[in-house]
Amino acid sequence: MGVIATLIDLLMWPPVFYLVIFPGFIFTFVLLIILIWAERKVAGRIQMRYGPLEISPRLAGALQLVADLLRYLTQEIIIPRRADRFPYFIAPIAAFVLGMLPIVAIPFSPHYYPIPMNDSILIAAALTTIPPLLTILAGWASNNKFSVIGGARESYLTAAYEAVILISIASIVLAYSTLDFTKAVMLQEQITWGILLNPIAALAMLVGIMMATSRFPFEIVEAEPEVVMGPYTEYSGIMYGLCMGISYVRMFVYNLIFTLLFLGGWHPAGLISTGSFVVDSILVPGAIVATKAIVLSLVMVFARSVYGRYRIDQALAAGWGFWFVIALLSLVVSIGVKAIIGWRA
Amino acid sequence: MESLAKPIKKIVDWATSFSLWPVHLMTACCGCELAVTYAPRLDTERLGSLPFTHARNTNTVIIEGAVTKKMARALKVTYEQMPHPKFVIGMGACAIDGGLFYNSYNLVKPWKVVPINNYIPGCPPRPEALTQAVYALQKEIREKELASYKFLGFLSRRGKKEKESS
Amino acid sequence: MTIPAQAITTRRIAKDVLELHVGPQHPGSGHMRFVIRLDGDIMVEVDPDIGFVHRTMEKLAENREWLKAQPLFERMAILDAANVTIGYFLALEKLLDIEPPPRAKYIRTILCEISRIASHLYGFGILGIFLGHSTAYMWFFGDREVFIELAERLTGQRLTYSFFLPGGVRRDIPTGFKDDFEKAARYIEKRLKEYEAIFMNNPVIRVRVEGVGVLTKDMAVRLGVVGPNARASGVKHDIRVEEPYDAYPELDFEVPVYKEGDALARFLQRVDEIRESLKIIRQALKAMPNGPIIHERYLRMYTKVMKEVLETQGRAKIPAAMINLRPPAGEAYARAEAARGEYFYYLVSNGGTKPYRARVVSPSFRNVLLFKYLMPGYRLADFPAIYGSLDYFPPEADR
Amino acid sequence: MTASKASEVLSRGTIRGKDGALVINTTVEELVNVARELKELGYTHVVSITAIDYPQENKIVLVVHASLYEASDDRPKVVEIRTELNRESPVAPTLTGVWPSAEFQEREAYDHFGIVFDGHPDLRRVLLLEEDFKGVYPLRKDFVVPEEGIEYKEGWGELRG
Repeated sequence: MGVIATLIDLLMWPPVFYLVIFPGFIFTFVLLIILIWAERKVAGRIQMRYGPLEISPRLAGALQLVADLLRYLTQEIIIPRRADRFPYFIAPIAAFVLGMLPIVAIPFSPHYYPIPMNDSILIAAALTTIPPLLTILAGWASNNKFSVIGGARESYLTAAYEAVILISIASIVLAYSTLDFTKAVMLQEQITWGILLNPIAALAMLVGIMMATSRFPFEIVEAEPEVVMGPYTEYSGIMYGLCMGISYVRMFVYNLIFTLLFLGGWHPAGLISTGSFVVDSILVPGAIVATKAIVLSLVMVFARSVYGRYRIDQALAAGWGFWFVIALLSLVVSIGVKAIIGWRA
Repeated sequence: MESLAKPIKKIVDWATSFSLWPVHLMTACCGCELAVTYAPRLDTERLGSLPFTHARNTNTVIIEGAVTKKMARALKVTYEQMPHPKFVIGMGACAIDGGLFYNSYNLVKPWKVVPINNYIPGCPPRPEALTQAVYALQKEIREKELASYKFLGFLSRRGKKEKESS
Repeated sequence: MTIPAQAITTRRIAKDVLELHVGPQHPGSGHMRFVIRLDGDIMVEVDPDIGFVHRTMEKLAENREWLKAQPLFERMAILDAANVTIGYFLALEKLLDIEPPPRAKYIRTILCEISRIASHLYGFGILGIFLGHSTAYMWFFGDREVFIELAERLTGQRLTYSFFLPGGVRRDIPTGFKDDFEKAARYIEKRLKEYEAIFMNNPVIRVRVEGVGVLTKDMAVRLGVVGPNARASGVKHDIRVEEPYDAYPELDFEVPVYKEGDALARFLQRVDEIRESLKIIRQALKAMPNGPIIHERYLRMYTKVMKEVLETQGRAKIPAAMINLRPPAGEAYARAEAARGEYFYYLVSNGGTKPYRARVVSPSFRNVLLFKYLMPGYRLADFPAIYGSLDYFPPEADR
Repeated sequence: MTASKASEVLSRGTIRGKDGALVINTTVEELVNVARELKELGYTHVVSITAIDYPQENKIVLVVHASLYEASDDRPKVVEIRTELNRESPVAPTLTGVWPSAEFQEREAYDHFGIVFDGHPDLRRVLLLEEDFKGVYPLRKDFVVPEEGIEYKEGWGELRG
């Protein structure tokens, strides 16, 4: 009895609860399942068909991803003899976990965060740049030509989109003059949403996220007719399931950051007050932030039904030649905005 | 342990049966009808069957008709690359006994290359028939525990029986 | 628009190239294998390795009766079955020295054009999925079913019709077919506009196909390219015009020709061809004469029951003598324009019940050369775009 | 190429009544010359290169069909060049130098009849695998298609499970 109580206490201890349940591991996993299901369903609707259905007709096939996940879980894991075993095995797992890690720095309300820190934007932005390296590692360790090509593509793209994303984050941070998410959101509550303050930075970051998480039309690393599954070609069973999840997890995390920086975070939450601390400062803001990020993710996922995919050189040209310049331009906009806010504040 | 194994096995069979992803291996002309099977009119994706790219991350081979000697090697490699549990559907008369191309010197009977779970007659079979084959395979997996008898095999009665007999 | 250097001019291949084996189990290959040598991201050498679907049709045809070769040859490209087998019957009729009655000719033409439309839609779908546009794939395949259904009403089969007989066809036009076709035609005309919005004018698709895989007219002539691929490069070559068969000489249609020769032109050429095909079928349905659907030489052999079936149900039974056809000794060739290009049949008879030699050259087999000479110089990512735009069907090439 | 020489090539052949093809009978030595002259007449590409096996007469006839694009005049649309080859060791000069479109056609003729095309840049088997058909050329008449019959073993008809 004592052990269970201690365990529950441990789980309810805010940092652990935050990382394991909401919005950490379990919440993200459930979200992943819903997101991929929604992707297939929406694509089906546009493509004059149903999408997954028969598995649970009453729930419109919502259990489909559970079945796929369980199938992956119980499938054999094959490690090719020529593969470099340790990195091959560790890369997708580490990429999945590290892809989720920026959540430690992302607050869901002024009172709900795992670790209080002043430089949370910096840390979150820094942590998001780790998983691509592991993707490249996975491609290299697989010892498969398609994987190597996929890894090489990822390495080219990484440089392009990271520059765009980081500069657009830098420019909005410049406008807020703070590296703390909480303060940034509070500032947005006072003035207006970041997307209105600096729309150019928001646009550049959105495109950067699409590129980073290989959404269409930038699904180049895993372009099927060319490089099979890119870096993940040799993975099987649950290892492949993890690989497939990486981009979705990263998309959700990026969208959380975007929500906090540009979409006002938990902005209208201050209007609701029930008196209960848990509801007012955890549930409602948390739900608002998560909803914004999910809607954004759904929009990104929807692009699959409308676009084809670019060639790698076209994507790189767009990344460096156009969106990088736009991101730099957003710095100028931010300086202007800062001047205006500075006068007002 | 037996009581615990049963629900687990049931879940595994259920999950596998609703997640039969055929690998993209076109062996002959029935590939046209395979493409139609996953297109809007029949949409076999509603059965949870999604045609996917590579042998490593799929679990079903659909043999579309005739298998030539050249293709038989590719078929064998693809099947061996695939992780357990894996299933094979033989589509068309050619996959059964050569079909229209009986006596051809360049054809191999697919069942001499890989074990086949379900056969579909017809030349080419209508896409409805392929959908039905997927459906039949799902039922067979659930009823005969085709997916779970290897996984957790040591817990099950079937695994014990195999041990005793050997 | 810049045209990359083509590999048909000599090009030094670097020693340290990456050799990729694409296929036969690869989402970007059909039933074949490509050995691609990559220098960075540029393909320097492409070696198409075909024969994975070689079902030895020519040899098998030598061992079967004349009529039984039809289902065999049909399997070359079951998505375009009517156009594939019409050439065989044209050659056989030349050997037999008969000509089908006019009504049969019109029915043949109608079926061939329906088959052509369905086949083109199939090709578009494959191009769509190769460019990562799954919606295009689904839409094209969904709309292809309209024409499959139409052919099914006419012949009773989805794909493999086995519809022709020497000197005739097996079924008459069913009642209400004209209205069904009009409905289908209006639907596809409406849909072609929607495709333009989501696929052809989609900026992402546009940059992938525009200026990619440019086949110059010179090169097309040199390599002997046929079909829409040649016509998209400015070669006005269409057997329906040059050696008109069946009802084509009596119908008015145009052969769309594009000058650009890139993947986009090949795609747009086929779209125009669908429109022309609709025009042809409309005309044919209007101008179709009444009369028998089978040559009178065979009509004379009909028993009373067979005649009754023909008159009441419009189904032409196969008389016993037709199974044991004995064309006089000699050779004859015939050409026919299928969806992918020109089919060439060359039949040699020694007066027996089986062909002495049945030679067939399919358009895909002639277009194989394109992989070798068109692809080098482009990026690896252009490989599916070019492959998809060539509308290549491996079973057709391998026979 | 003068017009008189051009018509000389065409006049060597006879028009076949059945299909209107121009048939030119030639020899191995003459083959490339005939092809070159035809090409200069506008027959730009090869439609088919194949062979017919006559084991009784101990010969293989190489049959080349050439054609032209955008035919407008009354020239025959298809020219058939027939060349008799020795059946034991059929060797013919390659036509790839004249018609690049002959490349895969010649590979196929080599694959099916064992005709060696002298000077072909890349003469490999194209449809069949060398491992399976070493020294066997299946479209020759002495290759008899094996009659397989239907395989059946005891108990196959019963339902499993």
